[in-house]
Amino acid sequence: MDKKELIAKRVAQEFKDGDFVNLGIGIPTLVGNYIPEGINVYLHSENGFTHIGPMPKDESELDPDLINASDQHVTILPGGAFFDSAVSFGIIRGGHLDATVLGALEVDQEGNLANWKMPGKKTVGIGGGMDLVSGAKRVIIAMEHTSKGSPKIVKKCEIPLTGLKCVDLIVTEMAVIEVTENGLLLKELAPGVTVDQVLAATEAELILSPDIKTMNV
Amino acid sequence: MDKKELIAKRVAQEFKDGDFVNLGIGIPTLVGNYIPEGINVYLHSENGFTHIGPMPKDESELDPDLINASDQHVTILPGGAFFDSAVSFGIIRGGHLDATVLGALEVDQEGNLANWKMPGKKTVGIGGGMDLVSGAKRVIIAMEHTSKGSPKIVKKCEIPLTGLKCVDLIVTEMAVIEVTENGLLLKELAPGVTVDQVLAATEAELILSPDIKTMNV
Amino acid sequence: MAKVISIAEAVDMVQEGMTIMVSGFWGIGAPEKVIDALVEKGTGNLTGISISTSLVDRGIGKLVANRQFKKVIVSYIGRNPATMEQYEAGQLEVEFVPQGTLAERIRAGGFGLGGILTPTGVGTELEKGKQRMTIDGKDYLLELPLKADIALIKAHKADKSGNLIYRKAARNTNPLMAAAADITIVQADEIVETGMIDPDEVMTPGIFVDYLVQG
Amino acid sequence: MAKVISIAEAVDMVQEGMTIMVSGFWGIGAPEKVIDALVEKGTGNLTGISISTSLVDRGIGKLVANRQFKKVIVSYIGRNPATMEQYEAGQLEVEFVPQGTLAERIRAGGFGLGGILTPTGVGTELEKGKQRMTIDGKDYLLELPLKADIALIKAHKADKSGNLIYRKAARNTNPLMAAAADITIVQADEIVETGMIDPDEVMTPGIFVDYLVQG
Repeated sequence: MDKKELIAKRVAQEFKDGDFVNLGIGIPTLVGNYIPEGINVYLHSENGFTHIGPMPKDESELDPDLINASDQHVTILPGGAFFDSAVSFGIIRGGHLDATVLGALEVDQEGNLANWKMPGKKTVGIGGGMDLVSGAKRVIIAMEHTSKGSPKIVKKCEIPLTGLKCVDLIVTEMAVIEVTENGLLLKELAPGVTVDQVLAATEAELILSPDIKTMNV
Repeated sequence: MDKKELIAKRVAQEFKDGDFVNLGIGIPTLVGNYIPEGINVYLHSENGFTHIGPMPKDESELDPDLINASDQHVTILPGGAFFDSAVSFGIIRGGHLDATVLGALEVDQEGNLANWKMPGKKTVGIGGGMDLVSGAKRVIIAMEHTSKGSPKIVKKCEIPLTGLKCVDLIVTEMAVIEVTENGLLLKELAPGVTVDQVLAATEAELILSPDIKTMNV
Repeated sequence: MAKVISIAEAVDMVQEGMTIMVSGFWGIGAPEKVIDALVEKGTGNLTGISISTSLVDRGIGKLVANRQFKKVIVSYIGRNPATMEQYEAGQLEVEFVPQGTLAERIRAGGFGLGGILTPTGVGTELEKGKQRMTIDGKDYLLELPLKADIALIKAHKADKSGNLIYRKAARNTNPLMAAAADITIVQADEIVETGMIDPDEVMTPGIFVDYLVQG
Repeated sequence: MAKVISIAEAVDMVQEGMTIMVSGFWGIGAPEKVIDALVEKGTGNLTGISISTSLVDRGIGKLVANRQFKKVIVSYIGRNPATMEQYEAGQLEVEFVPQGTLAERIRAGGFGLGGILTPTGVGTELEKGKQRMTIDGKDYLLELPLKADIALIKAHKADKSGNLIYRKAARNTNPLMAAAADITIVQADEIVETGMIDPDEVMTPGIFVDYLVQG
C-alpha cells in the first residue's frame, strides 16, 4: 500500500458516527476516501459550509459558487448548510468540530505543532491552520514519519509554531503515536515495521505502550 | 398642544431622509407619529429588525411572531429585514444608527445621561439603553423639562449613569438645548416660553445662543 | 444528526443546579412547550440566561414564577413581578447585563472567544469588577463569555440534521444560544426530513444542535 | 435606501491611499466587475483587507498584480506569485492574520467592539506586539478591530433598500465586510425592487449598504 494511502486509511478509523471533521490539504484530504462503511462523518469547509460532498460528476453538477477551501469544485450533501466566515471559524474556535486532520513540518514531544512556515523559505501565510489547532476537540497529525530522512517528530520544534501543546495524535506510515501528559506514547506499528525502526526515525523520546498493536489497515 | 406632542413633533424635525433611528419607550415612541412629509425614517427594533411598520389594522395583519421591543404587535415595512440579537446590537454599537431618541431621569452639562435606575426604587434593569447611548451617531433626549417641579437638566448627575458624555441634543416642552464642548447651548424656545423661564427650570448652566429661535412646532 | 426526542426526555436532561439558556423576547421565540414541561417537573436551583425574565406567564418567566432559579443573568426584569419579588427578598440573584453585551457574551461563549471589548457601560456602575481598556483612544470594558449546560431554544422549522429556520422577530437570541451550550435542545414547530431545507436558507447550522422536540 | 450607481461611479469613490475590503474566497464571491474597473483606473497606494490575495486573475489578486496596494492584511498569499514577488522585494507590506481572527476583526470593526480575545496564535510568533490575557485559566490574544473606507462586495441578489442575499460558498466575508466600511458598494447579479425579498431571507440588512452596482 502507498504510504499516504496507509496513513489516510488509519486516520479514517479515528472517527465515530456523526463526527464533524475538518481535513487539511494533502494527506489529510485523502482521509475522506477511507471512512469505514456505516460511519457518517460530516466534513466542514473553512470557506463556509458543512457536509462537503464529492466532486461534481459532470458539468451539470458543477456550481461556480461552490468550492472547498482548496479551490476545488465540490458538492454539498443533504443536511449541509452555508454560513459566513465568522460562523465558520466560530465553529472551529468554539470547539464544535470533533476533529481536525492536518499535516506537519514538525511535531514535538510536548504536542507543539509547526506547519506553516519554513525558515529560509518564502512565507505563504497561515490560512485557517492556527484557528483549527486552537479550537478542534482533537488535532490529528497525518504525515510521513520523516522528511528526506530527517525525523519530523522531534524533542522540541525549532521552526515557527502553529500551536502550543495542541496535538492529540500523530499517524504516520510507520506508527500511531498519542500525545499524553507524560510524553509521546507509541501505540501502534504499521504492518512489518519494528519498534527499533520507529525509534531510529524519531528524534523525540517515545514511551512504549505495554500493548503495542499492529495497525489494522 | 400637549407637552409630549410638542416634544415629539420637534424631535421629529431632526431627521433627514433615509435616516435609521431607534426610538425608546414613552415620549420617544411618539416621535414616529410626526415625521415630516417627504422624509423617510426607518425605525430599528432591538429585538431584531428594521423598518418597523404601524400596528396591525386588524386580526388578519397580526402576526404572533412580530412584536417590537416594547411587546406591541407591529408590522414590518417593505425594505425591512429580520436578524438575530447580535446583529441587532452590532447595528447599534457599530454606529449604524443615525440617531436614537431616549427619555431621561437626569442629563447634566457634560452630556452625561441617567435613565435606568432611581436610587431607592426597585431596579428593573438596563435593556438596550446603555448600548444605544454608546453606539448611535446622535443621542437625542426627549423629556419633560422638570419632574414634579425639580430640574432634570442638572450640573452633575447624582443618580447612576447610563452613559458618559453621550448626549447630543435635549428637547423638552420648553427648549432645545445642544450639548457642546463648552457646555449646554440654549438654541430654541417653545412658543410663549422665555429665556428666564428656562433658566429657572434648569439647574445646569446654560450658554445662550446669540440667535435663539422659536421652535417651529 | 440531531436526535428527535420527547418533551419528557428533553426536560430530563435538565438537572438540578445546571445553567440553562432560554431564548425568547417577551416570550416570542421561546420554547413554551419545553418550558411548561420543565415547570411541571420543577427542577430547581438553576441559573438562567435570557434577554429578560419575560412575564410570569411567558417563556422563561414561568420558570421564575415557579421559583426554579437561584440566579438569572438578564438585561431586564421589570415586567415580571415574580422576579422583582424574589430579587427584593434576596431569594434570587440577578446579574444585570446590557442587552447587546449579553448577546455578544453568549456569542463569545459559543464561538470560543475569551471575551470582547465593548464601549457599553463605560463610566457606569456596571464597570465595577471589570477591566477597562483603552484602544485607539476610546474606552471599553472587557466582558467575558457566557456558556450553559443546556440551551432550550425554539425554531420555526428544523430538519433531522438539526438545521434551523426561525420566523420574524422570533429569531432573537436563538442562533447565539444554539452554539453556546453543551447540549442544545430545539422545540420546532415543524420537523422535516434532511434535505428538505435549502442549505442557503439555514439560519442555524445543524452542527450546533443536539436534540429536536416536536413543538 | 441604497443608491444604484454605475461601475464608473463606484470606482471613482476609491481614492489613492484608502483602505479597502474586498470579499471573495479564491475569487468566489468577489465583485469581479468592480475590481476590473478599478484595475482599469489604476488607483494606487491602497491598503487591502481580504481572506487571501487570491490568484493573479481572480478577485483582489488582480489589484495586487496591477501593483495597486502598498499593504495587504490577509491570511494567505501562496497562490498569487505577484504578491510573493512584491512582498519579497519589499514593495508590498503583508500583515498575516489567521483566517478566523481576520473574520472576527472585521466583524468587530463593523459591530463597534474594541477588540476580541482569541486563543488562536497563542505561543506563536504572531503573538509579537499583542497583549496576552489569561481568562479562566486559558490564554488568549487581544486582537483589534479592522475597518475600511470602502468595502467592495458581491451579492447574488439585492433589493433597492440594500438588502442582500448570497449564494452558496460565495457568502464568505461579504456579510462581515458590509458592516465594517464607511462606504459599502455591492455588485449584485440581480437588483430587484424593494419588497421583493422576504425580510426573513435577508443575509445582510440594507442598513449596512450604501451603493449597488449591476453585476
